[in-house]
Amino acid sequence: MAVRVQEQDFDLAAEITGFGAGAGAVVTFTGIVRNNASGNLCEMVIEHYPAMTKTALEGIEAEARTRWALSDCLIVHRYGRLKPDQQIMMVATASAHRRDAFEAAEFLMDYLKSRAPFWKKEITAQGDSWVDSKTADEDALKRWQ
Amino acid sequence: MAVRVQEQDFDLAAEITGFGAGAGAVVTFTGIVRNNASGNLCEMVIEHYPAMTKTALEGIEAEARTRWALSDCLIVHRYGRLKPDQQIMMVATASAHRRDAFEAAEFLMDYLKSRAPFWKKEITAQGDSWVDSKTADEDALKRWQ
Amino acid sequence: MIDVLYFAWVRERIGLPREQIETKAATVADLISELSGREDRYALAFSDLKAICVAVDQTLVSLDAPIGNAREVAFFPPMTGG
Amino acid sequence: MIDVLYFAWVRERIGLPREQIETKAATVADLISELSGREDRYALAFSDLKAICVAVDQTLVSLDAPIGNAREVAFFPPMTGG
Repeated sequence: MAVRVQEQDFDLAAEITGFGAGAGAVVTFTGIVRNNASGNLCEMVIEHYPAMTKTALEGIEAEARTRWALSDCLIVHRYGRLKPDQQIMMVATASAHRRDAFEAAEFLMDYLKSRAPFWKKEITAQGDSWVDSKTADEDALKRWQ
Repeated sequence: MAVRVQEQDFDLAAEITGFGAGAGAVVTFTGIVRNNASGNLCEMVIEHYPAMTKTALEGIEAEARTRWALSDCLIVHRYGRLKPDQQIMMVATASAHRRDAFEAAEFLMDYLKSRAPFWKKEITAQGDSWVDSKTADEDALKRWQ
Repeated sequence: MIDVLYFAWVRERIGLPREQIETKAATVADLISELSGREDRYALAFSDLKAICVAVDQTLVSLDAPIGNAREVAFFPPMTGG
Repeated sequence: MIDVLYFAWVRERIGLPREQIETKAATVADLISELSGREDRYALAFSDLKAICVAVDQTLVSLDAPIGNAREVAFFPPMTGG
């Protein structure tokens, strides 16, 4: 079980080597910087609230562990300046059963999207803009309530 | 897009290097041989129907691609003799949106479990037994119908 | 002549992985009846039809499916992949 | 004295990431009113309260939450992690 917030990149393969030993099912999710609709994204800047971030992620992870039988769980989230196609974050879940591993990973992602103190800003040659939160992301949380 | 059926092991990291370039969301599922309830599993033998397997997997993958907007999709399934903690199979999905990637991966797994021609046999010092299909696995398909 | 294939415990009960059969069976169910009438090992393998799946020319079908000009019929228990 | 922190466009509109404030505000909403009365940049940052989230001592709370003996109040737009 681990939560990490870091500026540097991560290696999915290294992260899940030995992950969830003895589990039958391992699910991973990797979030990657996509270009914007105009295709002119130079950078994505991710700001966070250092004093709160790790605690918030640990709280989300702890909640997932009370809901599903997980033999392992990992959240890694980056901050700082990222280019298109670079990795932003990952979660991994391990369980005896595939449904638990899938649901827990989706739960973690849904909460990370709108309950962990990160903010994304898109930098383009035409200017900067903060990424708006999506109604769909807020709606996604209702599934777990 | 690819489907592979093979006896040798696979390397998740290598499989998803460059996978779904340009996508925002990548989900992977890895199935691993678990020990049985008695803890005496020596080997898991996976039999398959070579003339049908690849076609069946390609059909399941094609169906997933009609239902979700996937920029990439991969299924790797092993056959032969496996030890506890060895990898059995994996799927990976890439999409612009996390929900599509998650749902498609769950769909692939649900269909692989009971519509792809693989059969598992547990070998123990006390004897061999074919793994029974689970009602829960058949029920899981109803979600997609 | 069609190829008839058996997998997993169906193969073990019948005692062979495949055989060529000369049959006039119109449907899969007819073919099962014909095989079951041959020898006990077939009757045993097909004793619980709820536990039998079938593919005609590598496509899953129901037990009442026609065989037509199929070249290959395969019998096996419910699949347990993944 | 409490530390007041601002993030993302709230930080940009107010023009600083954090400051120390002497306040008698009982609730977060009181603190927002007090800040908004100071200068236009605060009033602008807090002009749409539906777009403002708040954490008191690193815990998300609603705008009517009491401040009590909190040491840190943070204002920011809806989060966009993941």
